[in-house]
Amino acid sequence: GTTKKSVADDDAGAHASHAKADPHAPTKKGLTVAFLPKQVNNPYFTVADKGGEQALKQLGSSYKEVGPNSATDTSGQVSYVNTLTQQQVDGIAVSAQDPGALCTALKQAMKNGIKVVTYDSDTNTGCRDVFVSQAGAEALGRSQVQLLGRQLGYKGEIAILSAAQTATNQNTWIGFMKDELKKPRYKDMKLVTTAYGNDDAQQSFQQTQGLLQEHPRLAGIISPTTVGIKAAAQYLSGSKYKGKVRLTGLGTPDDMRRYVKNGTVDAFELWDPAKLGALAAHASVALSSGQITGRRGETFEAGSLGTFTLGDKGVIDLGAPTVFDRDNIDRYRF
Amino acid sequence: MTDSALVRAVRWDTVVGALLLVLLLLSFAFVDGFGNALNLSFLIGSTLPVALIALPMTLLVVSGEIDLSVASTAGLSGAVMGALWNAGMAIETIIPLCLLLGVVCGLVNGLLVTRLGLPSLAVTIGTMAAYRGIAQIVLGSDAVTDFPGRYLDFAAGRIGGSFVPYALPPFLVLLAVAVLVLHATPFGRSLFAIGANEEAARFAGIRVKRHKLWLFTATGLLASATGIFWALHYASARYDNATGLELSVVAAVLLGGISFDGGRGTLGGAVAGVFLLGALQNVMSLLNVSAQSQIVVTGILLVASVLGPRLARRIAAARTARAVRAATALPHAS
Amino acid sequence: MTVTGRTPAPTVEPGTAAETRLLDRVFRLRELAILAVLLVMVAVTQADNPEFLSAQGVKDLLLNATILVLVASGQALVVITRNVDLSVGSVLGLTAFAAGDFLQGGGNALVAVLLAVALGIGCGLLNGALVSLGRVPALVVTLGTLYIVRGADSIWVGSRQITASDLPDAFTDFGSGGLSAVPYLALIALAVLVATAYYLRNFGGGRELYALGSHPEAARLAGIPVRRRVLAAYVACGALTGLAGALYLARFGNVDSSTGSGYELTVVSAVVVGGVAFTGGSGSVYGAALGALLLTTVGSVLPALGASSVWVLAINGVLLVLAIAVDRIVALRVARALKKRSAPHRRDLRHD
Amino acid sequence: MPEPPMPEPPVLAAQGLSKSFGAVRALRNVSLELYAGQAHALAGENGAGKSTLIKTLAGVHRPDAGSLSLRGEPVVLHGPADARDAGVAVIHQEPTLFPDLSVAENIFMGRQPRRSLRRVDHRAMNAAAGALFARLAVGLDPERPARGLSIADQQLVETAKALSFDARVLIMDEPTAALTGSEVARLFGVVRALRDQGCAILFVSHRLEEIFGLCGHVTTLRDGEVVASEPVADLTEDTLVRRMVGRDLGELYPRQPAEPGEVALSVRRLTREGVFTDVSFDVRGGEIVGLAGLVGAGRSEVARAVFGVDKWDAGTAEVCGRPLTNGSPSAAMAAGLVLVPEDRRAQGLVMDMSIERNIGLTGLRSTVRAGLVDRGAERGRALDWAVRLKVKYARIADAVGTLSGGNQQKVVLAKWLATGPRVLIVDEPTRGIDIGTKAEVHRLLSGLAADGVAVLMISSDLPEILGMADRVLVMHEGRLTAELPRADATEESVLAAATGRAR
Ligand SMILES: Nc1ncnc2c1ncn2[C@@H]1O[C@H](COP(=O)(O)OP(=O)(O)OP(=O)(O)O)[C@@H](O)[C@H]1O
Ligand SMILES: Nc1ncnc2c1ncn2[C@@H]1O[C@H](COP(=O)(O)OP(=O)(O)OP(=O)(O)O)[C@@H](O)[C@H]1O
Ligand SMILES: [Mg+2]
Ligand SMILES: [Mg+2]
Repeated sequence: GTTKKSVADDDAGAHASHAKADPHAPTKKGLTVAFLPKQVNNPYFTVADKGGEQALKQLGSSYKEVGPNSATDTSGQVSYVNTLTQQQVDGIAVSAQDPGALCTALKQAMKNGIKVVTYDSDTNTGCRDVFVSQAGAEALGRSQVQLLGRQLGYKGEIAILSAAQTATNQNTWIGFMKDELKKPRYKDMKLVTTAYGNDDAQQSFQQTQGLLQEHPRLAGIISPTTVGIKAAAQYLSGSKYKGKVRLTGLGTPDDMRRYVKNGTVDAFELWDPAKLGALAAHASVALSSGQITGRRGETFEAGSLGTFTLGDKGVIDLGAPTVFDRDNIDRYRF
Repeated sequence: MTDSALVRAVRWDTVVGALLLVLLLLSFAFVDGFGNALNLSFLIGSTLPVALIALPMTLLVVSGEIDLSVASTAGLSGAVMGALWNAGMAIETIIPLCLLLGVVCGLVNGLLVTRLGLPSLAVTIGTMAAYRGIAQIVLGSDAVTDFPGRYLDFAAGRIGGSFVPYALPPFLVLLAVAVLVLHATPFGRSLFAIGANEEAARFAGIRVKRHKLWLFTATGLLASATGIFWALHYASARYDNATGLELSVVAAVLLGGISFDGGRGTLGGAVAGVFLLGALQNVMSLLNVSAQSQIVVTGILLVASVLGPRLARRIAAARTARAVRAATALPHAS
Repeated sequence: MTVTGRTPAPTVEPGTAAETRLLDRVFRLRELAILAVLLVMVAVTQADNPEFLSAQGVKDLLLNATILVLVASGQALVVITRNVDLSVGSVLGLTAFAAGDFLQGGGNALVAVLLAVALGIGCGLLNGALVSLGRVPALVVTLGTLYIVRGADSIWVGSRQITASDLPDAFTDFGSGGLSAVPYLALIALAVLVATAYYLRNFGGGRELYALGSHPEAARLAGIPVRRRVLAAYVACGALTGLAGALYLARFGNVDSSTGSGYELTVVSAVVVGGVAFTGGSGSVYGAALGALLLTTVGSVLPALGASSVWVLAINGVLLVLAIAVDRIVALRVARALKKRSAPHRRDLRHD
Repeated sequence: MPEPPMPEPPVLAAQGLSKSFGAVRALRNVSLELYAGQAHALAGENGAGKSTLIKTLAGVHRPDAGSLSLRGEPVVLHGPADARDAGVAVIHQEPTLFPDLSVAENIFMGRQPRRSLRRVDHRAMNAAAGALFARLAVGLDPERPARGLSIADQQLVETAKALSFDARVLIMDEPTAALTGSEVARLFGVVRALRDQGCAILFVSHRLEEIFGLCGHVTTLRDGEVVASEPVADLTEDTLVRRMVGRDLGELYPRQPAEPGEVALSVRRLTREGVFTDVSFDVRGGEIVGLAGLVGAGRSEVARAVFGVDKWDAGTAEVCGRPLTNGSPSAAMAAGLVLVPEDRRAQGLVMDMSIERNIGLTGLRSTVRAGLVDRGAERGRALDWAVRLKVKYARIADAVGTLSGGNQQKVVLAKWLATGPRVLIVDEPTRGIDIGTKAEVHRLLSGLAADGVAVLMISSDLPEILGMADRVLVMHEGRLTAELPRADATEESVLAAATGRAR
């Protein structure tokens, strides 16, 4: 059979034959943009979607949020895409649980004139117009390693505690982390294993325990997921490893405040999810207004966020993540 | 005589059928976007996996057993299908192999239950984890999406512009076969006896173990067929495909009036239950009912499904008792 | 017709007392088999990884088991009556959040625990009332309440979450602290477990739970207040789940609207592995607790052995199947050996 | 209405009870009075309403009309517990034990002896149960679980339970149906003692000699109505039968002589460890062989093993020269051997299934057309046999569980007779069947034998064995102890072998 990659490229090629973008087209009002997160009731997505809501309000369009109750209910997410297609919304901003599973439904939606923006977690390239990336995947992956390296003095065994084994964004970041670790500066740092906590507090907890038992000389853990880092921090803070094993990764300031203050965690990072949502909203409206079509080099205005340029394969980068530590954490609430 | 007609009329499977009908009629009339062909095909397509597994599951439950590993079997055959496809095997060879794998999974369950006499609930909770785990080992974090278009179209497409997915007619054939098997063959008769009183069935010369083994095998086969359908329908083969499907199947089958004590229920009821839940979810999404509220509604429906007939029966019984009392009171009034 | 034959020897023959003791041992062996599997597993792991049974390691093992032990004991009570409570996962999530919400608002820790227990009792009452008054299949009803409680919880909680920083330090410290390697939480669980087991064995109410699970119709004829007992079992299960919810909060510190979802399957596995039959009337809470310990230990053993996360799930499942199969084979073997030994007496041992 | 033999009010009285199940009127305006120190019999055909009356007295059923009174005071029973608290102990027709609990716990459930803090005193409980069994002369271990007890043993546990109440009223619904003479004698001894201590007894049996042996007064029901209530002394067996059946009966054991043919069932050195040992016998076509023994002698176990529901450990069994597969009932049935089991509720019937389907279960292969069940043929087969055995039912599609005990037993017989077997093993075939139908069943068995069927009849009813069998095999503690030709089979010789005195 053929390989997955070549098909994805075919799709991208087909996609490139759209109408031309007009950066000066007027911004349409009265649109309906639906946000479809991986999971409703997930605090991270709630903040992101709230950002989208505010942006849409300022743009004079309306917002709605639908989504499955569980982050692994892929068929539920597909059903929601279908429902939104039925309801003829103007744009869908979706964080895909699965890069492939949503494709058929999203293409169906695009065929019906709906603009599709992915945010936070992408689908295959051909199944959406643009992807709003929470910071360049490369920057995110490398910066977490850099962060931990600094805390460890570039020495010792480290491990990664990820979410699901299938999470696209996690895997991309981990790829860049491994690449970063190849640099000579990290020759004394060794990645011993990658564990998966499935974004479940209890499982992440047990995986952390296991990591520490199996690798008694473990010096640091990177957990590029908000659930994972929180569970790991809670375990460390109640164990003898507190303050001895360094932990960093992606977390929200509200979750991590206690652990930063009690010395379990020195520093971690994250983008501002509200901005991510807002940018997705702007991108969606820009698509509907014809200001962009998803091709490399197109630019659009995103209100107070500034001007953004589309990169390769229709990817829009939010910018560098913020590093939180004891000094600045109290300035952030989310 | 009238009371039994009444009691027969309030048999739960007929009630579920009627409810489904009412729901469909009301939705056609009052819910925007429900009645068009696209939505109906979505609805049927997303309900088919549950319906497909519900067929053998109903037979299994009637005979007093249960198989909770179905979703994992589906996931496993999807994963193996993906892995083999990646390895370059022809899809025409892969599909029979995957079906064979399903048969093996079912056989393992069946042998553990019949040869060792273990409770099927316990066994299949175990194999549920085992099969899913094997799927994870086989496919890891890959998501295979590039299956041949012909097959994808079959699983996701519909006949012409109508609402009928290509996969519906084959399902209807299977349904007819299952109905005949359960309700009109000696085999089906035996299942009811086994479920209601296994010992009496043995004394009547029914080969209890062999029957059960057949059922587990058939369940495995159809579960893997579902897994293949799922992977093609969503154009994504991942190890965690169809996670949680077993609970949907169990809920739908229960809603259809199949007693988990064994020995009672009809396939019509089970299938009506499946489509009632499917249609209800579709309608509620179209009406912008949140995922959380949908869950509550599902729960209430389940509780009502058992309380309802009971109340009806009690009322009917009270009424006939009163009638009889009135009849007997007169001649003995002296 | 009145025929008088020579009457057979009355009362208990001398051989039976010893036979009975053996029989008793076999019944207890169900639990012994699990214990053996558990010990072997721990020993192997310890040999491979000396860190496993360090003070921290033991503490972690016990802590991991605590919450499952509590919920599984509650579930065992219900299963013994030939019912089931699938809503435990939802109730756990709800009570944990409620306790956290209360503590977050500056409430007293003890009151928070009581609140969680009370809420659990409320849910137990709901389940018990539906099952016992409506006399409807527990599986359906509690699957329904699983959805209802989870849905209501999600609506109430929304995207809020409780994090450890919202909780009083004393509370979370209690959750991870202990007397050397024995965590406080494990002590609580142990106390509850022993009390429950003693009640089941030695009090009329407890025996009646077994009776009505063994044969509901006979229980009715024997004048056992079936509804009240079933209700009580559900309430106890709810209370234990509520307690577990509070302890979950203390232990993990992080609770949101999806806490505990899918937990029911783990609980049911623990109960089944522990030898509590779903047909009611047999098994013990000790068995359920051992089952819980086994499951959580498997969960800790694999990472400690360095098994890749990819393998964990599969090995977990295979171990589970093996555990029940071995348990069963041992029971059958012993039964057969016993039968042969007691050949001169007719009494047969058949428990399945 | 009976005139009270004593001035004091009846201990338990029912006035004008009526009870209907759907369209079936099980009781119509029934009145009954039980006096202290009196044993009262309740007679009637299968389905006459005896058990329904007893369940109403026991608080299991709520009557549609009528009332109950205790020592002259009107009472309303809200459940079995109320009746128990009022001093009414009941042995129901179908034993209902807790299979997972010990025998002692079964007896004392709900009223265990207590220690401090209201804890159950297990030791005292076992001792008390042991004492009860001693009174009944039963060698049961109080600590063994009730699962696996034979029907007779179950019945005895129920009896011990009822005795443990020290009740003022003892109601017994066919307590002797599965017992052999010696157990019955022992039981009657205990019951007589209770009666003489002032306990009121209500007793149901289809064995007339038991009614005449124990009771002083008899009430006869027919179709839910009281047809007579009179002192036993005024009656002969024939008049009582006429009261119940409404006509005279023919000969009770109509054995038609038949020429024994080839050996149809041959069992050699069959052993199941711990249960029976070294059992060998032949049954010829056209022959009825009785298998006698005390309760627990292992007769049913032999039958179960031959049929294949249990595996045997050693030996062989052949049907018409073809060896049977160990542990395969379906193979046995294919070879033409069927077993009519003794426990109709656990082994014979699927209670929630209709009469028609129950009978149909044994004939699924013969009523098939093009792979599908031929419903017409199935119904025809069921109706045919239901009528031949005089099953009393409202509709053939009714659940079997709604039938009276005796009628259920007839369905069990119908179910296996309908297969047209070559070898028929019947285990307690007439347990709970009324005297009229019993004669019918005997005639039927006799007729089958005349047609060349080999019949092995296990029965605890010794007169039945003696009256029907061409040859009598006797078992004692898992071994065959005697084989008596018809001429030598007497009560004495059979009992001697059954109690191990022979040899
Ligand atoms: N639960 C029930 N539902 C419907 N009908 C019933 C039920 N119980 C009894 N009947 C009917 O009531 C009638 C009387 O039954 P009952 O059991 O009292 O007879 P019986 O005199 O005890 O007979 P037997 O000697 O066979 O035990 C029968 O026709 C029976 O079918
Ligand atoms: N299914 C069973 N499992 C275990 N033990 C059993 C089972 N059935 C019977 N037994 C025991 O085996 C012994 C032999 O019982 P069996 O029923 O064969 O005796 P029987 O001679 O037929 O007497 P009866 O039929 O009059 O009770 C009894 O002690 C009985 O308790
Ligand atoms: Mg009766
Ligand atoms: Mg017997």
